[in-house]
Amino acid sequence: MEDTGTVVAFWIIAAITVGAAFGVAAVRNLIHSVALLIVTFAGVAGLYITLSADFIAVVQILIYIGAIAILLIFAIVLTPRAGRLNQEGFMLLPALLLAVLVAGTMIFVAFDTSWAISERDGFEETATAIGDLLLDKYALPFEIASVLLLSAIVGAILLVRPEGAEEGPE
Amino acid sequence: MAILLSGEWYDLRDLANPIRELIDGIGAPDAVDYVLWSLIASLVILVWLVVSVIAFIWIERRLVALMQNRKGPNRVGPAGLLQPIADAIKLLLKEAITTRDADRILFWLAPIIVFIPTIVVFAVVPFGESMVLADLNVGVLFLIAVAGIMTPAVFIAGWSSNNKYALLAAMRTIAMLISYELLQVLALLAAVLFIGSMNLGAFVDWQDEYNTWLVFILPLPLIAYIIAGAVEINRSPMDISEAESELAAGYHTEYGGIKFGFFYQAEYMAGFAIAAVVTTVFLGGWTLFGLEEWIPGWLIFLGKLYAVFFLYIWSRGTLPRLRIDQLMTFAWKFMLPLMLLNVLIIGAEVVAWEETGASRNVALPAIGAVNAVLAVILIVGWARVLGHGSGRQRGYRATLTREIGKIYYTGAEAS
Amino acid sequence: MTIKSEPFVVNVGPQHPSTHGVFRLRLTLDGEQIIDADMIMGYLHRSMEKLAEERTYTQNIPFTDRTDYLAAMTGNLAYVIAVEKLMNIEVPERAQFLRTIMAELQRIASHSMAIGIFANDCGAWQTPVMHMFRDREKILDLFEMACGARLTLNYMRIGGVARDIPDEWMPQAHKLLKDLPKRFAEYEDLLLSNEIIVARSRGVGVLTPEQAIAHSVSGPMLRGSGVAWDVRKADPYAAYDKLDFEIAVGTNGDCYDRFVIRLAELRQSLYMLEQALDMMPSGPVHERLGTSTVQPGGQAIAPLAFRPPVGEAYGRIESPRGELGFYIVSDGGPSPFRFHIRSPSLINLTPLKLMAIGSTVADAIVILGSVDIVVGEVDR
Amino acid sequence: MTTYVTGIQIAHAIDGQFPDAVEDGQPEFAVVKSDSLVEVLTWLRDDPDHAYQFLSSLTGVDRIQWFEVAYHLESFKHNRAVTIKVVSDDRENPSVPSAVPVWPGAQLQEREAYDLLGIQFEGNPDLRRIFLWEGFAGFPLRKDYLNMPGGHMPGLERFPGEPGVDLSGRGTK
Repeated sequence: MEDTGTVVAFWIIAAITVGAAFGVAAVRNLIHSVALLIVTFAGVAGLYITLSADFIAVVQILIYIGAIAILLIFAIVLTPRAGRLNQEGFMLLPALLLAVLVAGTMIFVAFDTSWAISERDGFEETATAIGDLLLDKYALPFEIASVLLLSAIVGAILLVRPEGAEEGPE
Repeated sequence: MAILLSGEWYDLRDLANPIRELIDGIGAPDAVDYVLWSLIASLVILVWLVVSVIAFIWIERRLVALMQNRKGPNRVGPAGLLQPIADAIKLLLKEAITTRDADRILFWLAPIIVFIPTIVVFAVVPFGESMVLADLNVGVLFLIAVAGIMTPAVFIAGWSSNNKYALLAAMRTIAMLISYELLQVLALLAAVLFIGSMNLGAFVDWQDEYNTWLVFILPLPLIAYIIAGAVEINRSPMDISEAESELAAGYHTEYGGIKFGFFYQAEYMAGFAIAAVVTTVFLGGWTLFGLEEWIPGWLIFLGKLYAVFFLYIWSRGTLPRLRIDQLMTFAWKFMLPLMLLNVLIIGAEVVAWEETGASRNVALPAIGAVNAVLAVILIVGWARVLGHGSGRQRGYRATLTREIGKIYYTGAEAS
Repeated sequence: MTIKSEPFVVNVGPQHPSTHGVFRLRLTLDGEQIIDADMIMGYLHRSMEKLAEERTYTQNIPFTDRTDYLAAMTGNLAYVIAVEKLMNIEVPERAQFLRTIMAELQRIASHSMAIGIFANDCGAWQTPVMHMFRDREKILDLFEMACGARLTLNYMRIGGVARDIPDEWMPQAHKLLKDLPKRFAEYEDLLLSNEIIVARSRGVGVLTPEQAIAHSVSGPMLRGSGVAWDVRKADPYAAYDKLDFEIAVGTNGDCYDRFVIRLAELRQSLYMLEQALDMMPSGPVHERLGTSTVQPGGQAIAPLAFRPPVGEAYGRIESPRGELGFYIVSDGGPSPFRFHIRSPSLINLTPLKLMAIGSTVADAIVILGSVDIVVGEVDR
Repeated sequence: MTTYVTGIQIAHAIDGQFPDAVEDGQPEFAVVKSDSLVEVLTWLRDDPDHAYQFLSSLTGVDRIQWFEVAYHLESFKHNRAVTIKVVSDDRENPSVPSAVPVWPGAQLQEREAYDLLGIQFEGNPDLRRIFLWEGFAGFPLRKDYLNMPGGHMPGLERFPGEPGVDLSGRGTK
C-alpha cells in the first residue's frame, strides 16, 4: 500500500463498491439492484487486484458475476407474479439495525486487531500456491465442500423434476 | 527503458520506443506513466479492432454472397469496399431511439457493457513476441471471466428493451452462455493441464519450444472451444439468441442507430477474441515453425486469427440453426461428459509422461495419436450411446406411388 | 413440484421475418413451450371476392394472379377451369398442353421457394433461398417470354391461353430441363440429409392422416400425412391424363415429410415437363367463343365479356400449395354472381394450433414454414 | 377421373336414410334442411358407401332472397365429389348449423363466411371475424352491403379508429 497509484486505486474502487452496495439495497427496481450488485462484485474483484491476488480476483468475476448474478436474474425473471419492484416491507427496520450492528462489529475488530505484517514477498503465481494448498493441506475441507455442492445439485434436480418425468430418448 | 527489439523496418514494436521516450520526458509519477502507457496501447488495439471489424464486415458480406450466388456489396467504392464505412456513417447519423417503455439507463448502458469484455480480452493475448499488453499469470482464467461479463450484459440489453422477443432471446442467451462457458472452461483446462501454465504467453512459448501446435495434441478441446465460441458470438448453427427467423433480431431487436452498431461491432470483436484465443492456445500463436524469423510475428498471428474467424463466416453461410433444447442437450449430455473424460485422460497422460520420462520426440506424437484416436472413439461412441446413428438423424426420400386414396402413414417415428 | 412460469404472450408478426408476409401468430408461452396459438389474419385482405362481382369473367383473371402471387399460373388455371366448367367449353389440345407445362413450371418455381424458405425458417441464413432463386429466375424468364410478365402473369384465358409461345421458347425450355436435374441432385445432397434440418423438422408438427383429412388440408400437407391424394391424378384436368407421374407421399406426417415431398415433386414436375414438351401438339391455343375476336390469321383471341348460362361450378386444381378451387355462381350476367376462392393456404392453416401446441417457438416457425402459406392467398 | 355425383342421386340416397331431410335435388347440388344438416353430413362422412371424408370447400352465397351455404364434399375412397347445400331464409340474421363437429376443417371457412356474409353458424366454438376486425360495420359480401335497410350505408363510412370517427354509437345508428 506504499505505492500512491495503488492507494488511489484502492480508494476509488472502495468508494464504487460501497456506493454500489448501498444502491443494491436502496433502489426499488430488482433488475437495477442486480446490475448494481454486479458492480459491487466487480469492485471487490478490483480490491483483490490491488492486493495482487489476481487469481482470486478473476475467480471473483467468474463466479460472482458470471454465475451468482445470473442466478439472481433467473430467480427474478422466472418467479411468477413477483413483479419487478422491490417492495417496501416490515423488515426494513430490523435489517437496518442488523446491518449497523454487523458493520460496527467489523469496524471494531478491524481497528482493535493488531495486524501482523508478513515479511515475505507476495506470491508470483497465486494460482499454483492455492492449488497446492487445496490439494495438500486443505484436501479434506475441499472434498467436503465438493460433496456438499454435489448433493445440493442433486437435491435441486430432484426438487424441480416434473412429476412422472421419465427417461427416454430425445 | 527503451529496448530496440529488432532493427527490422517492419517491426511494429519499435514504434513504441519514441512514444515511451515521450512519456518518460514528461516526468510524471510512475502511476501516471503507467496509466498513459496502457491507454496508448489500448488505443492501438482498439484501432486495430475497429479496422478489422470494418474490413471483415465487407469480407463476410462478400464471402457469404459468394456462397449464396450473389454479388454482395459492389456499388460503394471499388468492389463495394467502402460499403462498411457508408454503413457506419449511416448508423452514426441515425436517430438513437429509446423506446418509450424501455428502462432508459440500462438500455443505454447495455451496448457499452457488451463492448467491454470483447476489448478487454485482447489485453492478455500476445500478438507477437513480447507484444502483449498485460502479461497476466492467470491469463486463461481472465479470458473466461471476462467473457462471463457478456452474459449479464446481454440480459440487460434484452430486459431493458421491454420487448418480448428481446427478453425471450436474452433468457435463451443466458442459458446458452452458461452451458457453453462450462465447455470453454473445460477445453481450456485440458490445455492448461498439458502446458502447466495459465499464462497465454507460456502457451506460445511451449508450442514454439516443442515445435508443435496444441491442436495436434488436443483435438477434442479445440473442437469444443470452437463450438462454444460459436455460441458466444451467435453464429449459426448456434445463433438462437439472434434467431433472425424466430425472434426478429433477438436481444437487440429494439436497438437502432449507433447503439445497434455497438452490438454489431461487439459481435465481431467477440469473434476476433475467440479466434485470438484459439490461435494462441491451439494454433501456436505468433509462431509458424521457425518462419517467424522472416515474417513478423504479428502478421502470422493475424493470419491465423482471420483464418479461424473465416470458419465462423463459413458456418454462417452454410448451416441452419438448432433448437435451444437440442443445443442444451448437446452441451450437457454430449459435450460435458466427453470434456470431463478428456480432462481425466489428459491428466493421466501428463502424469504418465512425467513418470516414464520419455523424450519429447516419442511422447508428443504418441500422446497426439492417442488423443486423436480417443477423440474419434469418444465422439462416435458417445453419440451411439445417446442414440444417434439409429436412423432418426438420417434423411429419407418421399415414398412414390401411383395409386390414389391409399394411406401410407405409419407414424413409426412420430413422437 | 414443478416450476411454472407466468404465461407469456408473444406476437409473431404481423411484421416478422418468418410469417411470409403480414400474418400474425399470437402465441401464449410457458417458458418456451406453446400453450395456446391464435392466428390473426386479414392484413392483406383486398376483398377480391367482392371486387370480382363487379367485373367481367375475363377481367377477373388478373385477380387470380394476385391471390397466390408465387404461383400465378395455377391461380389462373383454376379460375379458367371453373368458368369453362360452367360454360362447358372444350379447350384446344395445344392450349391444354401449354397450361400443363406452365402449371408445372410454376410448381417448380413455387416449390423451390417453399423449400428455400423452409430451410430459412430452420435457420439457414438465406443460402438455400438464394440457391433456389437461380432456377426460379430461369422459369420466370420463360414466363416472361410467353406472356410478358414475370410474377403476375395473366396468361390463361377462358377457352385457352392468351397467346402462343414464341419460337425461341422451346429451345430455352429444353435447355432449362437439361440443367434442372443437376440442380435438384445438388439440393437433395445439401438439404435432404442435412442433420440439422432433420433434427429440426422430424417429429415436429405431426399430423395424422385422420386429422389431416378432418382438417381439410390438401396438397403437400395432406400427402405428408401419408394420404395419396392429388387432384392431378384423381381428377385430371388440362393434359395431366396423358402424362405419367407419381404422387409423393410421406409416412410420418411431420414437417420433414412435407419438405421431402416438395423436393420429390420437383423431380416429378420435371418428368412431366419432359413428357409434355415432347408431346406438345400444334394447333390453335384458343377456342373460338361466341364473342371472340378473330384475328386475320384465323386465330381466335379471348373475348373481353360474355354471358355464361345460369348455374354454378366448382373447379379445382392441384396448386403448389394444395387444392385450389374456384366456386363460381352465375346469374346469367356478364360478371360472376358469387366468386369464391377455396384457398389452400387458408385452409391448410386450420390445424396450425393443433400442431403448434406443446412445441416450442422455434418449432412453431418451422411448422408455419412447412405449411407454406402465401398471405395473399390466405387473406385474398 | 372423379365422379361428380349429381344432386338428384345424392338426394335420393339421403332420402332413403333420413326421410324429410332433403328439400331439393338439382343436377348440381342437393339442398338439405338445416335441422338435419349435421346428421346428414355425419352420415355422408361415415357411411362406407359414401365415405365423403373430405370437406373440400365451404362457401356462403347471398342469393338476395335467401342465404345458402354450399358444402363441396369429396370421397377419397370412391373418388367421388358431391355438393350439398343448406338454405337460410332469414335475411337479417341468417343462421345454419355448424359443420365443425363433423369436420374441424370447416372452422376457418365458417369464420370467413361469417365475417364476409354474416351467416351465423350455430355450434361453431370460435365464431369471430377473420379478415376484418371486430366492430367492422356490416358484412361486405352481402349484395346490399352498400345499401342496408334503413338507409344505413356502412360501406361508405370511414373505418373505425380513423381520425374523426366517433366509435361510441357505432352500429346503433
